[in-house]
Amino acid sequence: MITLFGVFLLCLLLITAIAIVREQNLFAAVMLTSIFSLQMAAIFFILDAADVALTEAAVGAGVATVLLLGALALTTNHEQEVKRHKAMAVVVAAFTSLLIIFATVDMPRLGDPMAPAHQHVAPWYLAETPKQVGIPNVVTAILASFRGYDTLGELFVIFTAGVGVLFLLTNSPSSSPSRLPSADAQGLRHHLVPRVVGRLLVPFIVLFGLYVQFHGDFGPGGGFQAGALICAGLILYALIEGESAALLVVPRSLLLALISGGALLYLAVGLAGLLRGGNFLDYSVLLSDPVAGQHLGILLVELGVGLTVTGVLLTIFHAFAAREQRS
Amino acid sequence: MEIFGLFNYWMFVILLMTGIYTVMSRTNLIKKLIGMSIFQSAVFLLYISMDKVDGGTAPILQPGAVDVIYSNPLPQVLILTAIVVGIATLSLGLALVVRIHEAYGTIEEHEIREQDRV
Amino acid sequence: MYYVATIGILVTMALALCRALLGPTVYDRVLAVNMFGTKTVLLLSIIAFLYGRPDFLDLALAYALINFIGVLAVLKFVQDYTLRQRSQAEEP
Amino acid sequence: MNLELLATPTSWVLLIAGSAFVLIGGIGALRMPDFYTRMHAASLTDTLGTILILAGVIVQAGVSLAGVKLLAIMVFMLLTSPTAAYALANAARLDGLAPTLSKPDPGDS
Repeated sequence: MITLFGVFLLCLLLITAIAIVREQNLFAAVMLTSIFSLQMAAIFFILDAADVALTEAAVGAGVATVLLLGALALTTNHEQEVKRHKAMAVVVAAFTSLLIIFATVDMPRLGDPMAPAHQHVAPWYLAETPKQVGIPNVVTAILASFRGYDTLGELFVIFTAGVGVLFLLTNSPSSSPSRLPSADAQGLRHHLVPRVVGRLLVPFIVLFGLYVQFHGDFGPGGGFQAGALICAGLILYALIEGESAALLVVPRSLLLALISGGALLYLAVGLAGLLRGGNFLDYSVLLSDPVAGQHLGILLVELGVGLTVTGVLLTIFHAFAAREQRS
Repeated sequence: MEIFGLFNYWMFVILLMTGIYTVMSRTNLIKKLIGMSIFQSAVFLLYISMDKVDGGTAPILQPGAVDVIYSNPLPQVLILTAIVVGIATLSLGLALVVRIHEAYGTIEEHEIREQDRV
Repeated sequence: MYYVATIGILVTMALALCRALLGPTVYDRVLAVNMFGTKTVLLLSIIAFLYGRPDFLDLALAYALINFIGVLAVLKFVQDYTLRQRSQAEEP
Repeated sequence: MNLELLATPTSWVLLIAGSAFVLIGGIGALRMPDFYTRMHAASLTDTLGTILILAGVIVQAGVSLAGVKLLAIMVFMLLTSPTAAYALANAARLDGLAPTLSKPDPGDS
């Protein structure tokens, strides 16, 4: 029965994707994108990936829509109708999809326990996590401990993307200074209902983000989800109280410290392992008890991830919003 | 449910090609970026489809439970990080588009080409 | 019994998607997004129970907390847009 | 004992009533003639449907961590969903989207 629900949601997903492509109004396309993200999260959850669904929820619901709308505000929200290579694109896409569909016939069926993907390292991770790491959430254990190098790399990709956005959007303004009324910078302050509810909810969102951050060893969660959630809470504050008020709460210097501090914390935990005679990112040597060492290492590493993700996403948001007021 | 055994993969293929089609046939740069994120989501779907085990549950160990089948945690780790990296790189792309708009006054690819030719 | 509720929610999702596709204004689409978000929260809470893993309610909680940020962003976007239009109309 | 016997049918009734309201809201959002009436249909039934469905699941969960989480979800939904409706109606009004008023009766000259 649940398989059928999944099939139904996948059909809705495909319809949404095609609608996004056909939509000429970019604002409407962005709205459809956020429906797409909701459907993706539900499908991930049905396919047993609670952690991934939580990440998609945290990123897709708040941050992605806000960033896309910010970019639309700086450019244009209508797409020109251009007839260009359309027929050829259809032919290429159709031909390639037939080719890949032909290839999928050899794939193991959905949920097949004998599929090669489930034979190799996955049983080892599931069996060794309780013994070596001692936390229930295997996803967090692999993310932070077994495949810590991977996550370090991903974190630096995020770091680099944040630095890139800063380089691109915070140069000195080429155009004349603000020709907008100053009321624009005040956000939604004169809308009473969002203001009251928003002010009430911001602490809860940040609190929930902290819960997701530190409960990530036991339930779905971890640094990536928590970073996106906390960032969503702070974006909410910036929306209702205005850009400048939000920058008073979390100033730019603190944001830069968060971005680099998180990445450096991750590196420092790795180097601490080296100094104590283990390998890089080997947490077992951090304390005398290897399992306790793993606990400490995962906690610190996830904290580093959370700090950097919060910092980068929030910096990107501020970069777009500040550009908007200037242009 | 046997007939739906490959359905997820077919949907993955069609979504992937929808993304590619958008990138090829549209000239609007933001639309192209949205197409790329559809493409990316299709890849996420492929990986997450591969982690499912029949009768399994999410790989968060339940204390005291025996004979529980857990789904494969490894694809989830890969995709979890990829989603956040995806939004970071998407915003880098959007920042580039914003700068292009400031320099050329348009985000349509053919108009940018024409301005470059002159 | 959970199945009946799930089917009801899924059908409503399809109806909301129809509204999103039909438009006609962009606000109808935003309305559809909002409806879809509420239905997703309900769906996730019910499926958490169907799976017998109620500890996964965190997901529904996350959506319940942050799903309306998108709509507030829309309000801000429209407000800035109209302000800009107005100031451009006054300039010449 | 008695309470437990009562719990299952109660939660059934709540869940079915909730999904009925949700469904009615969906149909209303599809069939109503203009944006504001559609929003009216969607946002009102959203609130009631959410209360009923989540209450049905809470009855099943009983007094536990899951029950408390569900209660929190319900409270937050009751706060955010009308706020979203407010913001949406405001945005549409700011943009100058006018509600369709009742058409003059053709028999009435």
